[in-house]
Amino acid sequence: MNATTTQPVLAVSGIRKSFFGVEVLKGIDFDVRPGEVHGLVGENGAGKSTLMKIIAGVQPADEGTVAYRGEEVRHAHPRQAMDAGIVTVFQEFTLLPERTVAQNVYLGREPRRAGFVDRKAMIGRTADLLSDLGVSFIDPQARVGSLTVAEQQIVEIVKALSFDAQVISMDEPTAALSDREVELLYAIIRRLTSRGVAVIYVSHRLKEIFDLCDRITILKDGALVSTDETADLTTDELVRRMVGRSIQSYFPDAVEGTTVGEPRLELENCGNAYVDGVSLTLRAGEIVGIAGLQGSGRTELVEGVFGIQAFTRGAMRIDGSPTNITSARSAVRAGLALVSEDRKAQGLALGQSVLDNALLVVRSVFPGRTAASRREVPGVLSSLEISSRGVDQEARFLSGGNQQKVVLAKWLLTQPQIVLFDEPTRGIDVGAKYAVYQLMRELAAQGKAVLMVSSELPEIIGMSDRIVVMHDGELVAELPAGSAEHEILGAATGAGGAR
Amino acid sequence: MNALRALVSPRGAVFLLLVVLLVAVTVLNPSFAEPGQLMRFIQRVAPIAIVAIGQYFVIIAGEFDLSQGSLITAQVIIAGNLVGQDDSRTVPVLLLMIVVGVAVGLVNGLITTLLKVPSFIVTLGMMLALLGGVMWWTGGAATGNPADSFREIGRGGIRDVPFLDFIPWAVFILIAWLALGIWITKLPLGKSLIAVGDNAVAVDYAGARRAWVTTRAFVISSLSASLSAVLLVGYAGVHPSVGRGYEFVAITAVVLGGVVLGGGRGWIVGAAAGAFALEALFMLLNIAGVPSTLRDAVQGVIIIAAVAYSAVAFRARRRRPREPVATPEPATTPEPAMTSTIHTEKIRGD
Amino acid sequence: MKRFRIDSTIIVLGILILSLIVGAILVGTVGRNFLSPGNIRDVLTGMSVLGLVAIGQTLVVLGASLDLSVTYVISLASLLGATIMNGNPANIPAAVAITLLVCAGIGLANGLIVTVLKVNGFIATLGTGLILQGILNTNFEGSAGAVPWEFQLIGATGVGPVPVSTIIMIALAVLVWFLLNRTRTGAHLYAVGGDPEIARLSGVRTRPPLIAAHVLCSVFAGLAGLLLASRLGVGSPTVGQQGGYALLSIAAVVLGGTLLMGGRGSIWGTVGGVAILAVVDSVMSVMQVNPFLKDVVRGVVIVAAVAVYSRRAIVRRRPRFGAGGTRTGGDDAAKAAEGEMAAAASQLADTTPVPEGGRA
Amino acid sequence: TTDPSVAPAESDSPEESAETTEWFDQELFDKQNEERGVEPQGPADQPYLQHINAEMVDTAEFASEGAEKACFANASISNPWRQTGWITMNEQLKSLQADGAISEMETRDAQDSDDTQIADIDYFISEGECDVFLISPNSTAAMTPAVERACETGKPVIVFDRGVNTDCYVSFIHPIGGFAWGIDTAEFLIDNLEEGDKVVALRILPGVDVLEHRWAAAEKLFDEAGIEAVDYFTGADPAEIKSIISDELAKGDVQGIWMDAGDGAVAAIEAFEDAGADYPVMTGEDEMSFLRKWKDTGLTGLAPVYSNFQWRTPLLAAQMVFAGTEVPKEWVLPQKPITEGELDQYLEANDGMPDGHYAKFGGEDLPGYPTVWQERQIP
Ligand SMILES: Nc1ncnc2c1ncn2[C@@H]1O[C@H](COP(=O)(O)OP(=O)(O)OP(=O)(O)O)[C@@H](O)[C@H]1O
Ligand SMILES: Nc1ncnc2c1ncn2[C@@H]1O[C@H](COP(=O)(O)OP(=O)(O)OP(=O)(O)O)[C@@H](O)[C@H]1O
Ligand SMILES: [Mg+2]
Ligand SMILES: [Mg+2]
Repeated sequence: MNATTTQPVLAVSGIRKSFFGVEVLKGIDFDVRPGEVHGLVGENGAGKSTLMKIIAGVQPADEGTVAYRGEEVRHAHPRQAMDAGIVTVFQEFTLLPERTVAQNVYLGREPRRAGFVDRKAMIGRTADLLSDLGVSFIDPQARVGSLTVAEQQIVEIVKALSFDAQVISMDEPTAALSDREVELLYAIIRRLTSRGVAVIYVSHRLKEIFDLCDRITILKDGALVSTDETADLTTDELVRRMVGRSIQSYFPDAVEGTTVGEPRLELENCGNAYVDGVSLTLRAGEIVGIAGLQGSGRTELVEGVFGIQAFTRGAMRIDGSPTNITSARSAVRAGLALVSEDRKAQGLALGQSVLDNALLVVRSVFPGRTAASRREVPGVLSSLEISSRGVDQEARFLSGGNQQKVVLAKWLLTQPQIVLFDEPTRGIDVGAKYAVYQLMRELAAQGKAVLMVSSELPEIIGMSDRIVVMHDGELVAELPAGSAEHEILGAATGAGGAR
Repeated sequence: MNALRALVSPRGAVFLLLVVLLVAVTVLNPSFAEPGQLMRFIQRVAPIAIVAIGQYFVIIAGEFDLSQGSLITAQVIIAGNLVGQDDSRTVPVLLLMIVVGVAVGLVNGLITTLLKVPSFIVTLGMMLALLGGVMWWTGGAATGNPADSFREIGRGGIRDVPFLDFIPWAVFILIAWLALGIWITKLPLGKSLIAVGDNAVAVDYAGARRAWVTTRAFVISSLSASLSAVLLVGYAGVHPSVGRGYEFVAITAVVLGGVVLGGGRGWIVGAAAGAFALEALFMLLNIAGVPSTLRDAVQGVIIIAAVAYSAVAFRARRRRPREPVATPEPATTPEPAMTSTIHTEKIRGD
Repeated sequence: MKRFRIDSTIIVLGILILSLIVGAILVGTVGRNFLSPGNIRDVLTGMSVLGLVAIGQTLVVLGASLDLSVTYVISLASLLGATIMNGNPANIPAAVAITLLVCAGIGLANGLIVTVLKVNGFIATLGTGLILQGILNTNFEGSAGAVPWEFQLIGATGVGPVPVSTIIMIALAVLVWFLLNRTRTGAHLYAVGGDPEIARLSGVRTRPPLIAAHVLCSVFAGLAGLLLASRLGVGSPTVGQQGGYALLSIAAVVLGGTLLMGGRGSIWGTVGGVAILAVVDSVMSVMQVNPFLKDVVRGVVIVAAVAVYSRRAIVRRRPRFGAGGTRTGGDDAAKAAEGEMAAAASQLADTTPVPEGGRA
Repeated sequence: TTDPSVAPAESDSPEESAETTEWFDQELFDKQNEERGVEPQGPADQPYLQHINAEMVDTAEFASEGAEKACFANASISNPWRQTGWITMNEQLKSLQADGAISEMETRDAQDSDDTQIADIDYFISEGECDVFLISPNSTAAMTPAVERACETGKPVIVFDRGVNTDCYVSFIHPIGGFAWGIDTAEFLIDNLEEGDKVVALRILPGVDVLEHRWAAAEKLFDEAGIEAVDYFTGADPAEIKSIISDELAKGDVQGIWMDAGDGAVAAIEAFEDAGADYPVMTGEDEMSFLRKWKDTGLTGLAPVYSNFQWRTPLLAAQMVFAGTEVPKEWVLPQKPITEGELDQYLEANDGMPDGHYAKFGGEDLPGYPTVWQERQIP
């Protein structure tokens, strides 16, 4: 691609931004050219999303300028940026669950005829956009709330595509997508760039960055580290610049002396409205990975175990004795912990302090232990390397990775025996990821049982002692550690073979 | 200096308003500054402050309690009709009032949490049903004021105290109730309530019995209304209009106190201070001789202005750099991190 | 393909039919006919005023706000209308126009306080309500003005047993239905009520729809006030409070299936909610229920009716197993589409870089 | 179709129904002032059958045999005065049913709403099969057209308590009125106070004519006598009353209390006790709570009366109408305040009644006396 020669379509310079007197962007210069995919990487809290929001007109910069097609612009409302042709797929979904797909896609610019919303046109155009992508299983008239997360992510992307954009920013668009859909996204992005659209791409999945991007900009602690042609960077170098040091391995080895012991959790033919016929044994000191496609029911499986959608069939044993888990409360009492998939919706009370969030479970289930746990909080937090301005900081103002660590702290304080991780590293940076992996290893070493759901196959392969594959609500395969990607995928697609 | 800064902060807005109002009252009527008058003022605010404290717990959990006023009326009439002139009934009737208060709170809370009916509607229904029910039972009017021993709680106090002259029991009761309230906010229950108001799903995933947590807030609210009724029986006497509109006064007080409707944010002392500010406002209007017809209008303007001030000030503060005391965000660990395991050094920037 | 979901409007209709049947039986036991013209007129008349207020309230509630000031707007409107008309039919157009303009102004103030000053709708409208009450008390002592006979006809005539006022109310409900479902303002109101931040990120200007909702709510309250003036023949400073319209209209809106948190609801649900309240009231009046007991019944009916569907209203995901599940009930489209998606992906990837069309 | 019963009302000339915002009405003031001094006609022991300056109308056209059905459109029973009256009315009904004069009474209660009451009257007209309409209007002007529609049915219409702006009724029953109340109370306070003394007026709510007339008369007289009077609206809430008096006492001395209804009188007196101030000269109402407190404290007081026994009269009037005997067109009932000298007598007569009961309820000879009132059994 000859992007290098063209003039930038969007250029920001000297952008500064502070929250509560703390500078989170320290004078960023950055530009994108037509037809280019520009990767933006950095640790959690590096300021990527903040930069995107400034470009999108969501938040004003304190200082610095944004130039669009050669002219300085000051977008005070996302609307203005959109009208100009700058469209953003935000890190958080911007869909209304109570509205239909079509209403969401065209929200804010509903097609009109004679002054009234032209519903037929709206539905028709949405259907066209969807079928253009081969996505025939999403009804433009379905309520978004009835779609799965993956389907919602697709709608989110379709919403961005419905614009005639010159610049599309995507803030972790693949966080909720499985490989198949990621490939679709690749194709979409390539078509966009072939039309001369500039794409800004934020992801913690470095493979995607290298697959897709023409240039890569690295942020660290709100400052610009470098902008390079992709060809000039190696993964190791990128990571070194991101975290300020080099990394020997992405996945820590098992802690020495970890032994697999007695079964801690046994499921026998468990099922509810969402999963069925689940038989699974989890042993002390073991990390079991659950792989599967989006919507295969992995989350529902762990939620079943944890009593949120309690199993209505089958038997469950913990440490050999039959246990009936009917609610999250009984699960916690039985020694379970669930690091849930969506930390904002299910994990944190965002307006409360880090301390209060860390104590959330203890207070709810073991109120008598609150005082003792409070004393442990600083230790646990620092062991997780949370970088925040102290325990009184509101959780809302933490970056995604640090929020995830608060969620971990909340569960560690209950001293669980069986820990269920659902997408534990979703949206967190390499450094934080490593800390989470390390934590899992530690837990295993302490004789606890760990169950991990993940959509990232390398993670499944790198961490699991055993791999269980789900498909359409059922366990379809159990594979040994170190199985190859194609084996897992084969089972996950239900085809029984590699793609 | 620091105190001043605290006053103009959004959290302190209510205290600023209170100070301004009390100064205005004192200027217009210097005798208000006498300690005895102040005690009487607190006695007068106590019933409102107590319902506001109860309402606080419901509001931080993201709910409403519109049944407080009717419950007060019902309890006042229960006291009037059942105690009568018989001193010996004081204690049993007090116990009955507690039972009624708990029952109303439980019904409100359980319908809200188990049947998932919005609390606005549940407590609106309770408001209609309670008032209608008690009026139906008594034929609209209580037999009369209860025995003086019962009324002493809200009307009496320690007399001939040096300097202060008179300390109403209501002052002690208010202090005790507020202290109890503050204590509850520090308990797991209080923290859970505020977390429920912030993110109910997260509280569910944390294994809390959310229904029971929220229900207890309604029980606290109903008990507060009942306590307020005990004070009002003494202070004002038995009448079907005692307590009317208290739910709105309480909600207004709580919001004036900086508590956010919808839950998750707010300070109980602010809520109580909101009640003081509101009553000081009424008093100012009385003392300033504002024409009776204009009272409501002045009150409306001040409420909107006060709430708008803290809303706008809060937004402004979010943007403004924090006070210099704030520690800067520590840089992400430069080393050694990656290879080491979990370490336990003390957290920085604490 | 379209997923079936029991619409709350249907449940409201069900409850309404149930209350009609029970009501008719009860009325029958005291030897009266529920469907007699006089009774139908009584029920429909009971619906008209509250219906108008509740239609406006629906808009505000959809936008996740509230309007507690409607009671005072109603009183003010009845007074303004009646005093400006002052018995002279020629003044009717001016009176209606001025009254509705003033109400729109109040709504605008409410809307601005809520959106610009960021005061919660509950407190904001409680405050404006107090201000209006002060204005009413200062400027009006008791009922005032005179409504000419021509204007009284609106409140007193009917097509058969159906009062003109009910027809007007229903016609306006149709208009609001149109507004909500066929205009951008309506769509944006749902969005702002659903989640203002998402609406903003989607490029919606969040203030105008909510301001419009508040303006319309006050205008509808004004219409209710004018209708009351037409029925009373005079304006009255307490006519709004007499009906307890603020809380009752909110109850009717929620009874009609609109979420109090905003973002979901329908105007027909509200009309149904108003009808339920009117039927219950009418039955109790015919039965000569003790007025205190009436309030008890109202309270219980409101809570019970909302309880019928509130548990259902919570968004749930589709089950996979069991009755209606995707595994057992079909909906294999997603699976079938997997191949399609792959095909589309490769097709997209192969597309030669032909710039398609410019910016529209 | 236009409802045939809605015709342009003749009496509906704008000047007449457009009430001015000034409540004081010299003509009415003079009329009521005069009526205060008139010795009422009729049986001395049945004040509810007495009348003042009555102009009788012939009712022969309504004369009929057998028991007839009454339809009662009530404004509300939302305050103790109306509740007491409503109990009395029901007892009166029982006795008339026993006499075979009235077969049944169908009642619709408008719960203080004009709009509801209009609908109630319309319902009675079309569905009620009523032989007589009894109407206690919620408000004067608003109820006028509906009352006229009732008159057009040709059945007798009896209005009581608050009035209407039409005279199509057979009889309009009411005590002398608000101006008389205002004159009685103001004169009493003026007699017992000095010029320059301060009176706090505790009023329930604005905009209700019966109440406004009381204040309009009193305010005028206070003004003329050089008494300083400040007024407050209390909503009858004793807590509010107590706060108001406390603030007034903090500002300076208060020598008199004037009330437009007895509700909350006790709270006002207690506010003086709590502040350690001398009892004021005070006017309340014949509500038992005030009479008892008055007796306990021995303050200088007067209990004006808005004769509660008027709730008996409409049914009795209906009986008379069906019998074809003449009734007063405007039936002005006596309205005599209870003075200090009569206090003990009324306290004794109403021993055992609840605080919200009215001394001059006039039902001593009715079947349920006294339990029904003591237990306040509301149908
Ligand atoms: N609204 C806000 N108020 C206060 N602080 C904020 C706000 N938004 C972001 N921050 C802070 O700004 C910093 C940068 O956050 P940002 O979301 O841009 O990081 P990021 O690079 O996108 O991280 P991640 O990869 O975790 O999404 C963080 O320290 C965060 O705590
Ligand atoms: N029909 C649905 N409506 C709403 N939400 C749904 C629906 N189906 C699934 N979800 C939610 O979407 C998420 C993913 O669903 P599911 O458990 O089926 O997939 P998964 O295999 O766990 O995938 P992942 O966890 O990677 O998203 C879960 O949080 C689930 O609650
Ligand atoms: Mg981010
Ligand atoms: Mg999942």
